[in-house]
Amino acid sequence: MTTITYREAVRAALVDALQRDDRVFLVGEDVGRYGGTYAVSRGLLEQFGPERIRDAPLSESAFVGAGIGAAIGGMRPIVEIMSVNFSMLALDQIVNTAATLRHMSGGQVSVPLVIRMATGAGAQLAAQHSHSLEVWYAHVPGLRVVAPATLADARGMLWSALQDPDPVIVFEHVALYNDKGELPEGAGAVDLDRAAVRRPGRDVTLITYGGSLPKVLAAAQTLAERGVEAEVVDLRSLRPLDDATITASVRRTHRAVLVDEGWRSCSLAAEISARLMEQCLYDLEAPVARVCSEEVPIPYPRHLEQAALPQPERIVAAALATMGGR
Amino acid sequence: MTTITYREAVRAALVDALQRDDRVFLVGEDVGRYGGTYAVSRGLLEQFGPERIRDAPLSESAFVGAGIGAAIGGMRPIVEIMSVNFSMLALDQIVNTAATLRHMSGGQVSVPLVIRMATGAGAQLAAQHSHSLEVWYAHVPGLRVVAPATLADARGMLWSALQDPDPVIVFEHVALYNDKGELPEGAGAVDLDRAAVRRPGRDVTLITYGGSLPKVLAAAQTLAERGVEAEVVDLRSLRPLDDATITASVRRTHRAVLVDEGWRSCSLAAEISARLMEQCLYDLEAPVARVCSEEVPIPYPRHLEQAALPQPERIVAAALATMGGR
Amino acid sequence: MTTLDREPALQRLHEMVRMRRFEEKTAELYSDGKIRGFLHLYVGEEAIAAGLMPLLGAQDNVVSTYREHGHALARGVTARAVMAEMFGRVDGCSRGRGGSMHLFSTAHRFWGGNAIVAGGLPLAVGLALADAMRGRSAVTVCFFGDGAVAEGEFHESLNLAALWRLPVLFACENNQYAMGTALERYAAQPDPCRKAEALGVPARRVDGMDVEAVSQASAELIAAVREGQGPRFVEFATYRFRAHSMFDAQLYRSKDEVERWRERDPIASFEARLRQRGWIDDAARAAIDAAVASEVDDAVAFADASPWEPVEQLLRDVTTPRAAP
Amino acid sequence: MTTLDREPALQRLHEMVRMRRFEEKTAELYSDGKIRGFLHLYVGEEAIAAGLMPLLGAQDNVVSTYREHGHALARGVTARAVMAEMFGRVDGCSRGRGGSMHLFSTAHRFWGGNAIVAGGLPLAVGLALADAMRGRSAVTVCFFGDGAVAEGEFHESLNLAALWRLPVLFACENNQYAMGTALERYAAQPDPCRKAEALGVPARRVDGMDVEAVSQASAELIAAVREGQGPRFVEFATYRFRAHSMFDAQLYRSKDEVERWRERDPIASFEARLRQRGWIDDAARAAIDAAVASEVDDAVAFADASPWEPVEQLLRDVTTPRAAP
Ligand SMILES: Cc1ncc(C[n+]2csc(CCOP(=O)(O)OP(=O)(O)O)c2C)c(N)n1
Ligand SMILES: Cc1ncc(C[n+]2csc(CCOP(=O)(O)OP(=O)(O)O)c2C)c(N)n1
Ligand SMILES: [Mg+2]
Ligand SMILES: [Mg+2]
Repeated sequence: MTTITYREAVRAALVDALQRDDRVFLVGEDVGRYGGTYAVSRGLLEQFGPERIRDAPLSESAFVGAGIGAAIGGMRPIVEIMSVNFSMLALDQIVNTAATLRHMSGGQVSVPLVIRMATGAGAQLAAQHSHSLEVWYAHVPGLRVVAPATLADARGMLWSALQDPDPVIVFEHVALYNDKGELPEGAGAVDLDRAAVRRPGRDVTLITYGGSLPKVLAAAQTLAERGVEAEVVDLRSLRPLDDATITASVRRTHRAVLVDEGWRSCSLAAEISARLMEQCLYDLEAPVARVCSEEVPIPYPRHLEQAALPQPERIVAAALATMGGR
Repeated sequence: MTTITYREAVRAALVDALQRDDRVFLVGEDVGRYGGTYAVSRGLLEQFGPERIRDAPLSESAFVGAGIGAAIGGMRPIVEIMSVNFSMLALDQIVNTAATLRHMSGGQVSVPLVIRMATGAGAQLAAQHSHSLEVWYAHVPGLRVVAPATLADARGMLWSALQDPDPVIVFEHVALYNDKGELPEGAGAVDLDRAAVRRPGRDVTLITYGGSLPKVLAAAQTLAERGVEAEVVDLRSLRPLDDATITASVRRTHRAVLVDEGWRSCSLAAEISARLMEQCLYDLEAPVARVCSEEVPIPYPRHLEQAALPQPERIVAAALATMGGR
Repeated sequence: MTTLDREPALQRLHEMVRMRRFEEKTAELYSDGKIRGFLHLYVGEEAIAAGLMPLLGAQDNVVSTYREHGHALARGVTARAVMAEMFGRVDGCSRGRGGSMHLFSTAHRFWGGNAIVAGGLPLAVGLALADAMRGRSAVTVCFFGDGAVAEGEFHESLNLAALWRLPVLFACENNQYAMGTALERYAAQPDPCRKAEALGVPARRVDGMDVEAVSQASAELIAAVREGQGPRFVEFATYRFRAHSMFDAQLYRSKDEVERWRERDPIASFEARLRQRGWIDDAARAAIDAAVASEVDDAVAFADASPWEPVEQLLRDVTTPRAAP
Repeated sequence: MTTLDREPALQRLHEMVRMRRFEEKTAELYSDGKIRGFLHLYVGEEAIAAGLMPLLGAQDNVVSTYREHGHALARGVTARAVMAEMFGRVDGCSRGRGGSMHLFSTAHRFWGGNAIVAGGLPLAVGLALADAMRGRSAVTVCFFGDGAVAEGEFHESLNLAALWRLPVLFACENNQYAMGTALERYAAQPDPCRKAEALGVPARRVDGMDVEAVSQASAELIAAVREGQGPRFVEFATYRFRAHSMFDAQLYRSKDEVERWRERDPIASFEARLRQRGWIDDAARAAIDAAVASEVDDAVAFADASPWEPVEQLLRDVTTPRAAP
C-alpha cells in the first residue's frame, strides 16, 4: 500500500497507459510545459516527450476533433479538456462526430477515444467555471460516461476506458484532486460497468457519484450516529447506468436520496428517480428525494457557493425525511 | 378566423414583432435572401430590408454571441439558429454568457434575447440533423425555454418572449411547420408560464410538448375509442415547468405517461417523472411511464427512424399499461 | 499547364459523366420518393473529385461533407453501395443508416459524409496526426465548401495542422454560395487563400471547372504534403448548377448567372477539348454514356433489391459489441 | 511619435501605479484568504489600459477578460467597488457574485469580466451592432489575450464585425503566453495582425509597454472606428511579470526572460522618461505613491466593512424580477 493523492493516482494511470501502449498519447491545453492546470500531468512531458504529451492551442473544437480523427486513424488518444466548462466549445465534435460515427457508418467506424475533464465547483471560481454538466453527456447514445470518485477508480478507470472501443468521457471532480488515501501497489484496471456500494446499510439508499461521494459518506456517518444505517451507492458509470445495483439496494432499503452536484431540473438525479419510479415504485416507502445544486449560476463568495451545492446536512435531512423525519 | 400553417403563424409573429418594435431584428443563416431554411422568413427581407433581416455567415458562436451583445446594447434581437443540431456550436455563448450575465453582474445586466431554433426528427435527416436537445437547455438556470406546439402558440409566444427581460429559447418542431389550422384574426401574445390542458380526461394524464403533441392527441383519440379518457397536458414552457398544472391533472387521474422525443435517459420526461415522484407519489396508481426516443442516433431509413421516435401506438400501449393493461 | 495523357483523360471524362448521370438519377428517384431526407447534388463540380481522387493511394484518407456522392464514387465506393445507401438499404455503404449525407467506407478510408458544416476539418487533422505519429506516408484530403471557411473550426483546424506540420490537404470547393448566401455577402475578405496563409498554410487557387487544372495542381500539392512539408490549402473555384438541396427556390441567384457558369460545364468543356485533341469521337462518347447508363441502372436495381434492415435491429451500432467476457 | 502633454502624462503614470499597487495588494490579500478563486494579475501590462481607456467616452463600451482589474479601474470603476467585488461582498461592483473574473459596471458600460477565453468577442460585436443600428457614434473596445486568437470565436467575430462594418476595436494584449504555452508553441503563424487582416480587419502592432505609444495609436484607431470606417485590430506587445494566476509554478519560462521584460517595466520606463522631461521629481513621485497607497487602503477597509449577502438571497439575480401582473 502507498499513500497517494487522487491527482497522483490519475497521473499514475496516465504513465501506465503511456508505457503500456505506444498508440496512447495525451493532448490538451497546457498538459505539457505547464504540467496541467491541476498539475495532473506534471513531469509527463519530460518523461514521454512532446510527441506524446501534446500542448494544444486554445482550440477546443479542433483538438477534440483531432482526437476523434486520431482514434479512427489507429491511435488511442487521451484528450484532456481543461474543464467541463470549456467542453461546450467541443460539444459538437463530441456529439455529432464521436458519438455518432459508429452509427452513421453502419458499424464501420468505432472511436476508441478517451476524453478527460475536470468538473464541479467548490473553489470559488464563479459562474463560468463551476459547471457540472455530466448529465448532458449522459444523455447521448454512443458515449460512455464515467466518474471516478475514489483513488482506485482514478487509478483504474483510465486503462479500462482505453480498452473500450467507443468514446469514453471521464469526469474528474476538482475537489477530489487533493484527496489522499491508500492504494495497493499493483492497483490497476477496474470494471466500468457496475455501480459500487461504498457503505452498506439497510435503512435508506444514498445514490451519488464523483465529487459528491465524500459528502455522502460524511452524511452517512452522521446518520449512523443518529441510528440510521444508510447504504451508499457510487454510480461510477453515468452512462450506461447500472440499474441492477441501484434497484437491488432500493428494494432492500425502500428509500432513496439522490445526490448530484448538477442543477436540480433535468439533472442526472432526475433520471435515477425516473428509473426508480419505473422499476421500484411498489418497493418505496417514501418519495425518492433529490439533493442537487440550487438552480443558480454558482456565485463567487464561499458562503453562497456552499449554499448552492449539496452539503452533508441537506443530505442528512433528506434521508431523515424519507424515514418520516425521525 | 383564417386558415394558416404553423410556418405562417411564426412568420406572422415575426412580422408583427418587427412592426411593433423597431429594436427588433432577425439574424441567422439564410434568413434573408434564401427566405429561411424552413421558409419561415420568406419575404421578410423585402419587407424590412437587410438591416433588420440579417443574413449571417456560418458562424453560430459569433452571431448568437452578437445577438447577446445587441440585446444588452438595447436591441431586441431574434436570433435564428437553423436547427438545434447546430446550436452546440453556440452553446458556450448561450450558457456561459446569455444565461449567466445577469447573475455574474449581480443583477445589472439582463439579456432580452430570443433564440428560435427548429428541432426534432421525422424527415429522414439522419443522425446529425435529428436532435431534440431541449432538455439540455431546460437544465440551465437563467434561460427560459418554450416550445409552441399549436398555431396559437406559434403566433403568440414570440411576442411574449420578446417582452421577457431574460433570454428565451423557442423550439419549433420541424414536423409542425406544415400543420394547418384556424387562427382568430386578432390572435396575439399568449402567456409563457402555464402548461395547457389540450384535452380533458379523467383516466390518465398524457404529458408532452412540441412536436409530440399531435401524436399524443392521436393517441388520446384512440384511447377514447377504447373507453379511456386521457387528459393531454402540453407543457408549453420547458423551463420553468408548470408544476401546478401537471400535478393537478395527475392528482385527478392518478396515472401519467410522459411523451418526449428526446432520448430516454436524462430526458425532460425524467424530470417530470422525478417531480411526480416528489409531489404526487401517494396519488399514483401506477408507475409514471415514459415514451421517449430510443437510445440510438436517429437512423436514416423511414421505418427505423419512425421506430426510434415516440408513436401513438406506443403511447396508447403505455397508457393502457398504467391502467393495468385493460 | 501540362495535360493529361489520353487514357487518364478519357477516364476522367468517364468519371465525370458517371457522377453526373448517377446524381441526375438520384434526383429523379428523390421525386419518386425512393430517396429521402436532404439531397445535395454535386452537379457542376465534378471536375474536382474526378481530377483529384485518382491521385490518392489506398493508404490515404478522404474526409467529406454532405455533398459527397461524387467524392465517394471517385474514391472507388461502388455505385451500387452508394445508391443502396441513399435508398436506406442494408447493402448501402453505411448499411443504410446514414443516407445521402453519410456515405462511409473504411475499405476506401472514406470517412464520411459529415453534415455539420466544417465538422470534418478537425477529424481530418486527427487522421493526419495518426499517420504522422505512426510514420505512415499517407495524405488526408479534406473536402469542404466555401461556407465552411467562415466557421471557427476552419481557423482552429488549419492552425493545428500547420503547427504540427501534418499531412493534410484542405480542399475547399468554392461554389460561390453557402446555401443561399453568396461569398461576398458572408465574408468580409472573400479570398479564402489569404485566410489559410495567415494561419500558416500555403494556399493556391485552382480552376475547379477544369479537370486537368485540378489534376495537375492536386498532384503537386499532394506531393508536397506527402513529402512532409506540412499541410496545404487549395481553393477550387467552381459552381453548383442545381439547387442547394431539393428544397430550394433559388431566390438568391439569377438564371443568367447559372447560365454563364453552365457554359463552363466541366464535362462539356473537357469533352470539347478531348475532341480537339482527337482523343474522342461520337462513338466513344456514346460508349461512355452507355456504360454509365448501365452502371446506374444496375445500381438502382441493386438498391431496389436490397433488403430493409429489420426493425428489431434498431439499436444496432450505437456502441461496439464487446467480446463476451 | 507625438508625446502626451504634461498633465495627461502624469495622470497615466498615476493610473499605472494605481493599478500596480492595487493588484500587489490583492496578491497579499489572496495569501491571507480574503480573496479566493482564480486571480489573474495585470502587472506588467498596465500601459495598455492606462493608455487606451482615457480615450473613451461615457457612451463607449468595454468588454474584457478575467485579467481585467486594470481595465475596470482605468475605466472608472472605483477601487472600492473592485476590491469589494474581489472580497465577494455586496458592495462589490457585481454585488460580490462575480469575483475577480467578473467585474461589471453598467454605469461605465463595462460589460465584464469574461472567463471564457475569446468568449467576449462575439458580445463586443453585438454591442457595436446595437450602436450601429441605433445610429450612436459609440465605439466598443474588446480586450483579449494572444491565446484567444487561436479560438474559432476570434475568426468568426472579426469576420462578422468587418462584414457589417461595426465600430469595434479588437485590442489584443499579446503577453506572449497563453497560460504556460508560448505563442510560437501554439500558433503556426504567430503574427495576429496578419490573421486580422486576412479577415478583413485592418491591423496594427503597437508597443504595449509604452503608454504613450499605446495612447497615440489607440487615439488614431478609435477615431477611425468612430468615423465609421469599420473595425480595427490592434496588437499590444506586452508581458505579464507574474504568474498566470495564483497557482502557477512558471515552469514554462526562464527567470532571465522575465528579467529582460522587467527592464522594460511600463511604469519605471515611463517615469524615467518623465523625469528626463523634467515633469516629475522625487516628491511628485512620492505623492503619487502616497495617494495610491491611501486609495488602496481605503478600498481594503471599505471591502472589509462591506457585508456578505445573506444566504437567503442565494437565488437572486438568476432571472430578472418581473413587475407584479
Ligand atoms: C454548422 C452548420 N450550420 C448550418 C448548417 C446548414 N447548412 C447546410 S449546408 C450549408 C451551406 C454550406 O455551404 P458551403 O460550405 O459553401 O458548402 P456547399 O453546400 O456550397 O457545398 C448550410 C448553412 C450545417 N449543416 N451545419
Ligand atoms: C475556452 C477556454 N479554454 C481554456 C480556458 C483556461 N484558460 C484560462 S486563461 C488561459 C490562457 C489565455 O491566454 P491569453 O488569451 O493569452 O490571455 P492571458 O491570460 O495571457 O492574458 C486559459 C487556457 C478558458 N478560460 N477558456
Ligand atoms: Mg458553397
Ligand atoms: Mg496571453
